[in-house]
Amino acid sequence: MKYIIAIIKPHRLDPVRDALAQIGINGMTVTEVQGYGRQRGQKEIYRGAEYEVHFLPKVKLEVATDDAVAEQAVEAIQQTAHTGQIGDGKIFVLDLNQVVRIRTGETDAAAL
Amino acid sequence: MKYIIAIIKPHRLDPVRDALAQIGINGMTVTEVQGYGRQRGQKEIYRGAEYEVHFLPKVKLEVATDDAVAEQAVEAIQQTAHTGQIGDGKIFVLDLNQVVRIRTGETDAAAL
Amino acid sequence: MKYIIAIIKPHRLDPVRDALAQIGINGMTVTEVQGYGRQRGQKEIYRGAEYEVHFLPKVKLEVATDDAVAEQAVEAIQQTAHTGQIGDGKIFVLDLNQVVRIRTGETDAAAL
Amino acid sequence: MISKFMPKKLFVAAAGAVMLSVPAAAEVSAETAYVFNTLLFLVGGFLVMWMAAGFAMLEAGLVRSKNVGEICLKNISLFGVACIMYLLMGYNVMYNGVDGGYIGTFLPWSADDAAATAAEGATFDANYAAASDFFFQVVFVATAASVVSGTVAERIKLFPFLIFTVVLTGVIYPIQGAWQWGGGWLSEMGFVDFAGSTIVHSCGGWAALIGAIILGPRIGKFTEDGKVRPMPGSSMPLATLGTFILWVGWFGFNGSSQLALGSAVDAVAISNVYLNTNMAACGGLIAAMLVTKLVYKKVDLSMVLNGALAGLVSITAGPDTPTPLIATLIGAVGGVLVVFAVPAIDKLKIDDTVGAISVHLICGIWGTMAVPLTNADASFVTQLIGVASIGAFVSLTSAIAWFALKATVGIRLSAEEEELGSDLAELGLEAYPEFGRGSQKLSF
Amino acid sequence: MISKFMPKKLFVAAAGAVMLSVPAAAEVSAETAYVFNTLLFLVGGFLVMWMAAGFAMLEAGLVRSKNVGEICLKNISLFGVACIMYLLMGYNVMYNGVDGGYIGTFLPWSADDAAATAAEGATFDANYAAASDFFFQVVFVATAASVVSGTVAERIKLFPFLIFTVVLTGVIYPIQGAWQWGGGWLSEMGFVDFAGSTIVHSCGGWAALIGAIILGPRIGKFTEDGKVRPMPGSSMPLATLGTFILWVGWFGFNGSSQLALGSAVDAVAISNVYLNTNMAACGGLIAAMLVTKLVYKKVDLSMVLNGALAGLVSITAGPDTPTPLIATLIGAVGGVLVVFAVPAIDKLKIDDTVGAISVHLICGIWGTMAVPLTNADASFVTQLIGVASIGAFVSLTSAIAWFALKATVGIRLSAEEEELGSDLAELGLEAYPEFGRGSQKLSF
Amino acid sequence: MISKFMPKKLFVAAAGAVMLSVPAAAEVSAETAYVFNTLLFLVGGFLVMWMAAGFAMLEAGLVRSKNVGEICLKNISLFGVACIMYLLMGYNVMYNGVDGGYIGTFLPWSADDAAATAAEGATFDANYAAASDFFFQVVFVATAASVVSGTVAERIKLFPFLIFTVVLTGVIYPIQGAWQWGGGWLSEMGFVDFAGSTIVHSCGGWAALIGAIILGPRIGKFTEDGKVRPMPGSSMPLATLGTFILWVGWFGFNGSSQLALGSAVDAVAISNVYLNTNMAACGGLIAAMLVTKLVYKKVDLSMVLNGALAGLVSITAGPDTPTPLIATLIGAVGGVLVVFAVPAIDKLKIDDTVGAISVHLICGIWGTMAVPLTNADASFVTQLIGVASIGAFVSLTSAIAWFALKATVGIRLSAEEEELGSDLAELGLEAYPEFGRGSQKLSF
Ligand SMILES: Nc1ncnc2c1ncn2[C@@H]1O[C@H](COP(=O)(O)OP(=O)(O)O)[C@@H](O)[C@H]1O
Ligand SMILES: Nc1ncnc2c1ncn2[C@@H]1O[C@H](COP(=O)(O)OP(=O)(O)O)[C@@H](O)[C@H]1O
Ligand SMILES: Nc1ncnc2c1ncn2[C@@H]1O[C@H](COP(=O)(O)OP(=O)(O)O)[C@@H](O)[C@H]1O
Repeated sequence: MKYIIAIIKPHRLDPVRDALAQIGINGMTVTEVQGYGRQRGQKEIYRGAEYEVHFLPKVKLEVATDDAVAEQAVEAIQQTAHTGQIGDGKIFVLDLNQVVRIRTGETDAAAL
Repeated sequence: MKYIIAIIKPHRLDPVRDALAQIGINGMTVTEVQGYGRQRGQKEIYRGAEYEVHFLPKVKLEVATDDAVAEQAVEAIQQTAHTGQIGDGKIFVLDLNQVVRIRTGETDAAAL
Repeated sequence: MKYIIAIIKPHRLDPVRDALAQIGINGMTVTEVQGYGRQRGQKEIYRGAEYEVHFLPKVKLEVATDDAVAEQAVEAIQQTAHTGQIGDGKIFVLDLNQVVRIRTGETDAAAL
Repeated sequence: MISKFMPKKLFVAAAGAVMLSVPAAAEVSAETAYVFNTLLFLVGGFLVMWMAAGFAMLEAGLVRSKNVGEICLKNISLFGVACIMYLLMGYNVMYNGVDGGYIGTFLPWSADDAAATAAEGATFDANYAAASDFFFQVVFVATAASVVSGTVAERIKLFPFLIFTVVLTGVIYPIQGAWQWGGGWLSEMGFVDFAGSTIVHSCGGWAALIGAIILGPRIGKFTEDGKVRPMPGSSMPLATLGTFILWVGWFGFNGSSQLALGSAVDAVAISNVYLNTNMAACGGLIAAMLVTKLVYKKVDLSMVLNGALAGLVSITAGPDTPTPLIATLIGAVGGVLVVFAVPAIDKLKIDDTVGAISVHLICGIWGTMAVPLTNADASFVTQLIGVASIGAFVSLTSAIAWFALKATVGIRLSAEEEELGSDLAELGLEAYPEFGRGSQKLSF
Repeated sequence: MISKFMPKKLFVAAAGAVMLSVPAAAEVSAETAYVFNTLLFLVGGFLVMWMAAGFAMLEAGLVRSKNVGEICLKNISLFGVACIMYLLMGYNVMYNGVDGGYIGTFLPWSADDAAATAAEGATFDANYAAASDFFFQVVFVATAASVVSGTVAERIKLFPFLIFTVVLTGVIYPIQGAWQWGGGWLSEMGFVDFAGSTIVHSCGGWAALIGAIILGPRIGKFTEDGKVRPMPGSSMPLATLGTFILWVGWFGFNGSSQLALGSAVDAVAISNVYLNTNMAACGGLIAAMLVTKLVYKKVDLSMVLNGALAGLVSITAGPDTPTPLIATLIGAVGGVLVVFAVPAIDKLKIDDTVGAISVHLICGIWGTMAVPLTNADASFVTQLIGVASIGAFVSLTSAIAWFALKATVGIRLSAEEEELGSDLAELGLEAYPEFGRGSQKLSF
Repeated sequence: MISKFMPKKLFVAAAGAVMLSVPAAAEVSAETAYVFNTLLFLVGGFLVMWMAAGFAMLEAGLVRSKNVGEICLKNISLFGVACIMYLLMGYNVMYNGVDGGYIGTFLPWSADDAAATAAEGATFDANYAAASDFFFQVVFVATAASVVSGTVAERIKLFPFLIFTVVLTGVIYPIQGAWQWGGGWLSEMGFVDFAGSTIVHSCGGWAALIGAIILGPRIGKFTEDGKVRPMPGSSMPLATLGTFILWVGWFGFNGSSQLALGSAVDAVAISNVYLNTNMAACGGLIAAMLVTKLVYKKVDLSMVLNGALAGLVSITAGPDTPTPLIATLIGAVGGVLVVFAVPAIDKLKIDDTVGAISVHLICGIWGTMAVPLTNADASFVTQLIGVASIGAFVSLTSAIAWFALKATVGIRLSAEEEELGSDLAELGLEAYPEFGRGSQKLSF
């Protein structure tokens, strides 16, 4: 199984969720994060002193999938989160050994 | 070593921490996250318009363990976080290559 | 490739970011987390009742790197986040299968 | 001797007896009345000035956190603009030489207190210090402008909004105000608007309505399939605080609109106004609470707050004539109106961020039309003429102003700026830099 | 001519000289006194009304964020309910025909100002406009009800709470109020309670105490091993703001309870009341600060805020007789009391969310018993009788009301709803939708 | 009969006519004037007391969230300390037997109202109730102390700060106050400071400046390469609310500094003061808005708020003499000054957390020096002597006090405590426990 971690722009979250639903993925976990990369931060000003906020608000998506769907999922995220502008984010895919559904104790594929 | 990621209901955090302590795990990292799954979100209402909040507050637990304890840890989490109601969450287990304790520079088992 | 997860003290974030930049790593994702470990929480008091806040504010850094740089990166983080005091945090290194840059669709090394 | 441990009620009766035994002149002297009247304006003035804080907090609570700083800025700066414009011309356009007509003179205001402060032979016919009157009047202007800021929040550009405020407070508001309070044609016709349901609240409401239409809704407010997507306000306690501030300020707004405190008759009238104002707010909020519970099963706090304000706006045209129970009912009707007006305006795809159109325009009209119910001196027809003529005038002139701004400097933030939030776009700062910005995106 | 650049003190003396040289009547005319008295009630009234905002902010700051919206709603709606009930019956139950007895008449209030507003031969024996008195009295009722809302917060259901408020403000408060301020048996006996340490604050406090006992503590407040688990309030600045608002409002609460401003004697008395009220608050907060520092090594802000309020409640029964230094000490004792009362009440496993029982009940009793220390007209025995009889009456009737509600509609949220928070459960919204809900769960 | 539907302006004229026809004594009676004057102090007093809440909210909004609880605590406790110290000695040091000299007597204050409350032959030369004067004066002291708390926020220890407050309010403020308002040497020389641009605001400002220098900047405020690292305030709406509260309170601050309301002349003067105070605030904020937009391309809300306050401080020395337009300009100059003073003070590596030095000290000086522009009784030289002598005195005595504290108990939090935040370090609690603490660390 795969553990997909995607860093995306916050306003792309809804479309990505829809895109994943269309390929049958109905579970995910989302975290607010701060991203640092090529995209430069916002210039802010406070009481006459300018400063740069280095980190930009991003959303981190974590989705566990079967190996079979993983590729599709990555593609779906890449295409839907894509705006073409700098700072669109990244997708990371890791191997996943085991999954347990807490409610039922089911494991692996059955737990997804 | 294993890297265990568990998504649980917020109010189960304290019991889970206790359960892990009992099997000798005394370190963990916790993040507030938003979960999306079978459990439906809360219906909210604002100024005459109803809407569904799709994401529900969950807590993400990250625990790095020795291979030896990992199974026990997963079981402890599953049993303590379990309420039997939809939305109880999931446990994901990944392989972990290396651990470093920043304070001492110790690595792997010694760093846990 | 490697996926490095580091839990550090919040005020070490800036130096660590600089240190990583010096070895050519210019992307990372940061999350506010709550840590639990040997470092004891803060005693707080409210309306005549004392209590311990078990979790302490930490910052989680996630950095994806080439295998080649990974070791250097871990070392840079360990040395810069280090204060010598309890609660300095930990570094975890996981294997990373795949990376995609959402903006361009580039993958793996090219996407970092 | 007055003993303090006597019960309240009895003690007062006793004190009354003491008073009567004093062989004093029964009347209020002319100079004393002058002081009382001036005091009434000053106390009323600081209370109404305080309403500016109420609007700021209400609106800060009802917008999303990425726009909170800008709405604070708008509310405090519009107050500044309104005061300056009213000084430069507004007051005299409204009060100077209207004489049954349509408009006064475009001149800066200045005080003339010579008669009352003459070293010898001072007379007190002016009844109050000139500046106290100006101070009281000027805070009303700002109220009208505050109404607009709430409706067009989260998408309008700062300086175009302030330019509109210049026009509204320097020209539009004073002209229609002249028709009634300046002694113009409407007042001659017998129109009744005690403290400004129409002249202040509806006036602001019309300008807001036209602004909202020309500006268009916030991005994402209405989905493609025609549904309304709520954008919950960032802080309910601030919205509640704002409502309470407005409520307190309203005692000045309505109470001091009696314009005199120099006699028992005036004191009685003002007391009735205070009580009715209070009861109408109570009626409005309780009605809104019960109706939202019935209709939506849950009680929407933001609506209840609007309900209290609806009650206040509703009673403002005639807080002097009803009994307290009738005042409660007039307020309650306002509270019900607002609960239905908010979704109705949403249906029309008009995006009113804080519900100001429902509260100030709809209830302003209702309040004005309700005056004849308890005031024999008022007639439905005249009230209707007043509402309609002011509505037409303000809508027309506002539309011209909004369109002129749109065609020249532009009135709307770019989509990108709106997405980012007006705080970062126009102020370069965040209202709550440490409280997890961005989280609002997770609500959907 | 009065020159403004003279120093304050001297200038006043000079102005005094000018005044004296005027051959005017020295006394205050009857009608002028009537206006002054009415004004005193109106200013006092809007100040006390403002206290409703203070309670709302204090309680909003001291509950957890998942219950902030509901506590705002409760505070604004209880004000509405209190005003309406007092109009419908409360006022007349309290003041109409008590005559040394126990209860007035169950009739709606209406104004009678005929004597003062008669076109000819007006007399001013009534001393003030009827509605100004009603307005001032009605805001006190709401205060008593506000006390309850804080104690039972975070677990009570909205509508049952409001029904209790109906009973409290329509029946319970007015009846015990009649005993003293209505000229009933307690006042005949010589009980002294200037502005309501017992009649307003303890009354609310008893109702809150009984409510807290019947309702039970919040889930998780007391752990199985008997420890107290603190549930820190969500916003210290809002709690601070609420305290300041209450402090300001208290000048109206106590000051205008002099009930007359129509003479120099009254003006002096009110001034003393203002100063003593202020000093007692200072004493309470400084004492609470020092004691918490000594006992806990740290200064607990929430306790200091309670200390200021404790000082205010403590002086309320007799703000007219002490010197300012004694007033400071009376307040200081209140501040100390509250620091020890809060954990003591916790030990009894009574869950008082905002500390209202400690502040309003305990210090209300202390303040009432402290009156004889500086007021020769008061006796300890009579004060004790007043405290005890009102305590017994309010406790009993509250218990009946709470139990009746519990047995019928139920008063408590389900465990699940309480866990979720009353905002989502009853209002269907969040008070701070963008500020990371759920985080409170991480505090333990 | 007075018909309510007449237009405001005309109606008043009509009422005036009615009034004149009454054959009443034209003058204000001595006792009526006594009541008016007392009332002026009481209303002014509660308004200025309310400013304490304004400072608390402003400062709570402008510090980072980890220090919000402590700044709330400081603001409420310094008020307590100030009132107690002024009672114990401050008032008499300032007003008792100064007689053209430098200092009064170190004695507790007590009221003497015997003449006005005598059962027989009462006289009203005192002009107002003693406690009303004390109450009004005492709230000024607290204002001076509040200025200090904002500047030294986020790094000073709580109790050393309060000890400094003891010295400031018990000794430093009263002595320099005695020079002018107590009838000391400065007043004899003809110095003019109507409501305290120098005596209150600059006094606080100097104490703050010296404190900031001795204390040093917050950790991280100035980077090694000499750049300023901004530390944005945690809540813009609270800062805005605080500004509005201060604005409202300022009507009491300046208006009631007329010290008498017992005649039409006074009523006119107070009205002018109200209006000028309001216009100066408007001028200050609009000027600050325009200048920040020009200089920085964006409008810095925190600067605009400072601009409004700058306007208010600037007009405080002479709100009685300018026309409203000139008052607007005086305020506007203050608003411009503050925009440039804030970064200039940063450049000097003096860390003024909320900008209080720029607002209160710089504009206090400007306002004092601007008096001769509109007041023929004032001279630039005397004004300069006043500013300089008070500056020297307050700076010197403050320096002694700060150094003594530094040498004994220490005034600064340890680096670790500062990093952790003063809330956890000194209060043991968090101001916003549920809103994601720690996030501020991500801003850089
Ligand atoms: N090496 C990395 N490891 C982890 N996260 C990264 C890395 N590089 C970039 N990111 C995340 O991806 C986001 C977008 O990256 P950025 O370089 O700004 O734009 P782009 O991906 O379009 O080139 C960053 O804000 C950061 O959150
Ligand atoms: N495929 C997934 N990947 C990552 N997180 C998931 C996934 N599926 C579910 N989750 C997380 O688990 C939580 C609970 O899942 P849900 O389907 O609601 O209930 P249950 O696990 O009881 O069937 C979700 O809120 C989400 O945070
Ligand atoms: N087994 C673990 N798994 C995940 N995170 C851990 C683990 N142990 C420690 N941590 C994280 O590292 C932080 C520091 O650990 P702690 O034991 O307090 O200090 P130290 O690393 O200096 O011994 C913790 O607050 C927690 O966030």
